[in-house]
Amino acid sequence: MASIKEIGQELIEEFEIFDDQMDRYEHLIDLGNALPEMKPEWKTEDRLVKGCQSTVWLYAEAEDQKVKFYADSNTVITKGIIALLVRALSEQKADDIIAEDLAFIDKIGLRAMLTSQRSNGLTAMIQRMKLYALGFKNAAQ
Amino acid sequence: MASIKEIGQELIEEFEIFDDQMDRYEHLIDLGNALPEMKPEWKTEDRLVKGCQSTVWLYAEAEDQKVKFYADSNTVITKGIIALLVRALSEQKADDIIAEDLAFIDKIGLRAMLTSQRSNGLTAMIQRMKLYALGFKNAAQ
Amino acid sequence: MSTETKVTAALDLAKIRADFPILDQEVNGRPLVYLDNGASSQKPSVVIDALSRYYQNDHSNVHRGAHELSNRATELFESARTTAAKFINASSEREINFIKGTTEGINLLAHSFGRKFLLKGDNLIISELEHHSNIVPWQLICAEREVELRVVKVNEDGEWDLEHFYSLLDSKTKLISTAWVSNSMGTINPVEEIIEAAHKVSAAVHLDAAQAAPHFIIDVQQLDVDFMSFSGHKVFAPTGTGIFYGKEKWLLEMLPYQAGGEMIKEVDFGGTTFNDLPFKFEAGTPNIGGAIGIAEAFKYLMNLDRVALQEHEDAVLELATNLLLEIPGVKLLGPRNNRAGVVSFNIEGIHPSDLGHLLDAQGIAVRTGHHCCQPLMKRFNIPGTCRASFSIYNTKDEVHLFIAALKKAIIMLK
Amino acid sequence: MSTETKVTAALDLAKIRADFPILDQEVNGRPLVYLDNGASSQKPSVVIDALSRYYQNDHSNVHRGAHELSNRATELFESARTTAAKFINASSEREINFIKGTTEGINLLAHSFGRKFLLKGDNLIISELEHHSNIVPWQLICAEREVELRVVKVNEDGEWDLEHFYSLLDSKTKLISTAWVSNSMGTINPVEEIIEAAHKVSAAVHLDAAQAAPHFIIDVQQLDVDFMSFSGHKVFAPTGTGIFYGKEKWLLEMLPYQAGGEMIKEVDFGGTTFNDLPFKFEAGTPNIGGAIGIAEAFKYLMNLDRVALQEHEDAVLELATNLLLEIPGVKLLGPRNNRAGVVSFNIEGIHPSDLGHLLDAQGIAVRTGHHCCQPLMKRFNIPGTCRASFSIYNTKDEVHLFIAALKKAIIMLK
Ligand SMILES: Cc1ncc(COP(=O)(O)O)c(C=O)c1O
Ligand SMILES: Cc1ncc(COP(=O)(O)O)c(C=O)c1O
Repeated sequence: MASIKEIGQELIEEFEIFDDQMDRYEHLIDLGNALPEMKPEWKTEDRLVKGCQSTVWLYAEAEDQKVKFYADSNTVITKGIIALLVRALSEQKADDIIAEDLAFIDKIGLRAMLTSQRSNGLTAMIQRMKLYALGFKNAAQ
Repeated sequence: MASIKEIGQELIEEFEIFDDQMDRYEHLIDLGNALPEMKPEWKTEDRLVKGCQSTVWLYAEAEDQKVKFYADSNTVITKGIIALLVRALSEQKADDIIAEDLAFIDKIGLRAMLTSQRSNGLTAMIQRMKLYALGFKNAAQ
Repeated sequence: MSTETKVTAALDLAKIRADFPILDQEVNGRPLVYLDNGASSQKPSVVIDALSRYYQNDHSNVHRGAHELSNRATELFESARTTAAKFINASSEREINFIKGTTEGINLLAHSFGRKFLLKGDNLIISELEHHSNIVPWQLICAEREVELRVVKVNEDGEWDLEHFYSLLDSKTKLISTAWVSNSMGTINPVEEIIEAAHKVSAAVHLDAAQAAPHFIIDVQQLDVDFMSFSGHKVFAPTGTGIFYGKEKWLLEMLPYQAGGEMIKEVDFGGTTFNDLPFKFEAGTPNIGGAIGIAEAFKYLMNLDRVALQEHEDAVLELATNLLLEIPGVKLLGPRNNRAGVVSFNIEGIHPSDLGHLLDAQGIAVRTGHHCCQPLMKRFNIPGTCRASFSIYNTKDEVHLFIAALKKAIIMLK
Repeated sequence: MSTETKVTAALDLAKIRADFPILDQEVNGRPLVYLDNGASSQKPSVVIDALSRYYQNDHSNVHRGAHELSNRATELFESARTTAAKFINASSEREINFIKGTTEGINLLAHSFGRKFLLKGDNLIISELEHHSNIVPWQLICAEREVELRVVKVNEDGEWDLEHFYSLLDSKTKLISTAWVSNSMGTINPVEEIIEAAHKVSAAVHLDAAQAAPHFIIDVQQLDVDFMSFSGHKVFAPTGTGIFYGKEKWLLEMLPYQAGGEMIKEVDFGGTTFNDLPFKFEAGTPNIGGAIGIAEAFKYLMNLDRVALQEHEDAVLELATNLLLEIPGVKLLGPRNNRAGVVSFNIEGIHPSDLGHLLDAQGIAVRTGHHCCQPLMKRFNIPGTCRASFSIYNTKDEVHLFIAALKKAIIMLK
């Protein structure tokens, strides 16, 4: 399994191919569509990350010392963003998730979308994912 | 007796001689000093025109169908200004005083001082002088 | 708006666009199409330059100063007030107060009118379509004064339900506060009728003109409106500016709002007396630069052919509406006609926020969300809309770009 | 202020002066000497240009927007908040609120703290030397909440009578609000001592830093002050701007002030919930341009050698004071030492307003009058003073010009 940083670099390169912002979005949407389905019964109130307009459900399970994330959103673009995060962080070790600064996100060239999410979504999603990791880590100790 | 307009023109010319603002002020102060003394007993509350910082007393008497003004101020500059007004309006006919637009004031080249007075003094003084004139006119009818 | 045949006057749109330097840029590799004017308009060079000129040459604190710069600043500031009075045809400068925006105007009114005139058992009327800024201040003052807040329903088309309004209006109604134009739908409210009805029961009317001022020629005397607020930043002026208008008879009676320098005549620890109009409602050093900027924006507008401008804006809006309605699954919020500046819509099965992102990717700036009108969104049971809002500088070409981009976005999202 | 030996650092005063375009002009045929900085300071080109640049390139409404311009504006606005936090060393951006000026900050505090924490029987302390803006809001809220307003006397030198202060302070004292630096005299109040004493009885302290912010390096954490307000226009920033600081623990508890867009989380006719810090106290579209401008002013200052700057300012003030004291009949208001930025005086037998006019005639801008401190003027039984107030760009040469002009004025007026 590649490290978070490696996946981040992969993502940067994937998005770099595109000259046009619309193509980047297209790719982001594809990532979202490829997200494994989240079972409806997992979409409970306590797994909800509330942004300004979009809603994200985020759930995690511990598997072989690794954290496996499941996510969904009511909007296509946000689903793409959470898919980015899941791709980088899912099936990684809790410690690595906690320590990760996710610097690659800023280099993906979706600046407008990401900035507007920053205050009301992205940060909350990342925080939630780190909290899951922390929870598993503490439970394991 | 010269008309108000003529006196106004005279004043403009008098002040035009000076290149320097300080000399204009000097002349203004001289005008103030030349103002006939206002008897202390005339300085009553109801004859007070209150500006922002300076205080003006203004009194008028009717003499031979003309209005004669007496004035004083607690500040030297404002005394000069009221002296300007007295010189132009005193011993004029009530009707002429009421009708006068005092356009000459703006041409005297004491812009800074006069603008700062406009809202809190000059306008009130002129109004008071016109009110005196109106009072005498009505009394005479 | 006019029912006569429209003669399209020769508006020099290219010149108008050139007056707004920000418009000439690319966003995401495409020419910027700015359709978020309902949120904030752009500024012409004359306004930007007036700010620079003021700070480079004439700045000082106003009033009470006895030096040249202070006199210049005071003259500029007070002549800005005169310009503002002219812009809305107020009968006197004393009826004009500089505020930081519509929100402050409404808070001022809620406080200064509310704490003077609202008594237990009275009622106050707003409507379902109001912006939060025209809701929450009233909720708070009504709670404080034990006054009933009555809310006029809007019909399916997002228009005032006038029958409901008349059923709410009574002799205990003290004030009606409503948007002239709805910011989320563009609906033009029947303000003349509202004002007339209000005055019959001696109620006062406040118009939230935030969305009206950028589009209409305003005449407060003809409207006979009691109060009006609007933001400068939506009428081509700098941020942090706005106009609060009140009839002198009301302003004289109302309590002061903020307290401090400028609005005071005499202060003593035994008691304080307040200054005359217009200073009574302007505590502290005013936003002098801002007032100069807003006056410059008013002058800019007044120098244009405003009738032609309005016809142009209406034509652009009409085109956008027509082209939108051709798109399958589109649902307009608000009435088909009788709107100003705004078209608000949803596409079936697509979240408005997704549309916003993909329009931005193509250089088109619109706003998506609840537009600070959550009660209205609840009324229509939607999370929000996608809102395109137009200004004097938008063109029919831009409408076509917007529609083409929208279609592309829809394909990607379906 | 410092008691160590002063090493005059190499300040490039000519460069600093060149940064302020307004200074390079003649008034009444003489070079402008601007000594009215206590009323409002001038703006460096970087600030003026930041405004233009913003409106020419990046303007849009902030927050909630999903398009490029809105994101840029939001980034600029929120990073302005970060800069402001740095300028006063606040522990978090959430403690920073943009306001339109000191007066608004004090009104906000009076409302939001007052209506939450002031209870009948409590008391609140201010002093005789306050600016009207730090008197009247307290008079109003104290009347409303049935709270006693206690006023610390100043001694003959215009300094807090600390004995009197301690006699007023008790366990029922909820808040002390005072100027850090007096605007009419320049007195630097013993704010560290006041804060320490206040905290011993669990009272909070608000500093009116309007006159302090242009001169001092501010560290709210080291001061341990609870609240602070100051105006942008006095710290080289545009008009209509300012900073209100509050410790987070207080801000979380306080009531909101103005209501409307931005400060709201959810609105329903059943009830409304308010937004988190820092938005809770920022209703309506903020003064985005203004915030960018004030941040630019802070950056300008932080890029200078501020210790050297303060020494320079102190030296200029000291020179002016010394030369003034040589003039027969001069009477200083305030202490001989321990002042910042301001020297306030009268000349026996001459009305200050006359001095102001004759100084202006010679290009020297000072302010005369009561400086919005009528209670203090009553305390000293004077109608007002002539106040020269200095800033970073004033020079010793200007002091000499001022003194020479003053002497000429006195001759003419005697
Ligand atoms: C000490 C002090 N407090 C308050 C104020 C009021 O500031 P503003 O008028 O900018 O609100 C001033 C400004 O004159 C001041 O000097
Ligand atoms: C109808 C309406 N009312 C009030 C406001 C609030 O204006 P501001 O945020 O400028 O105070 C707006 C702006 O969004 C508006 O559109």
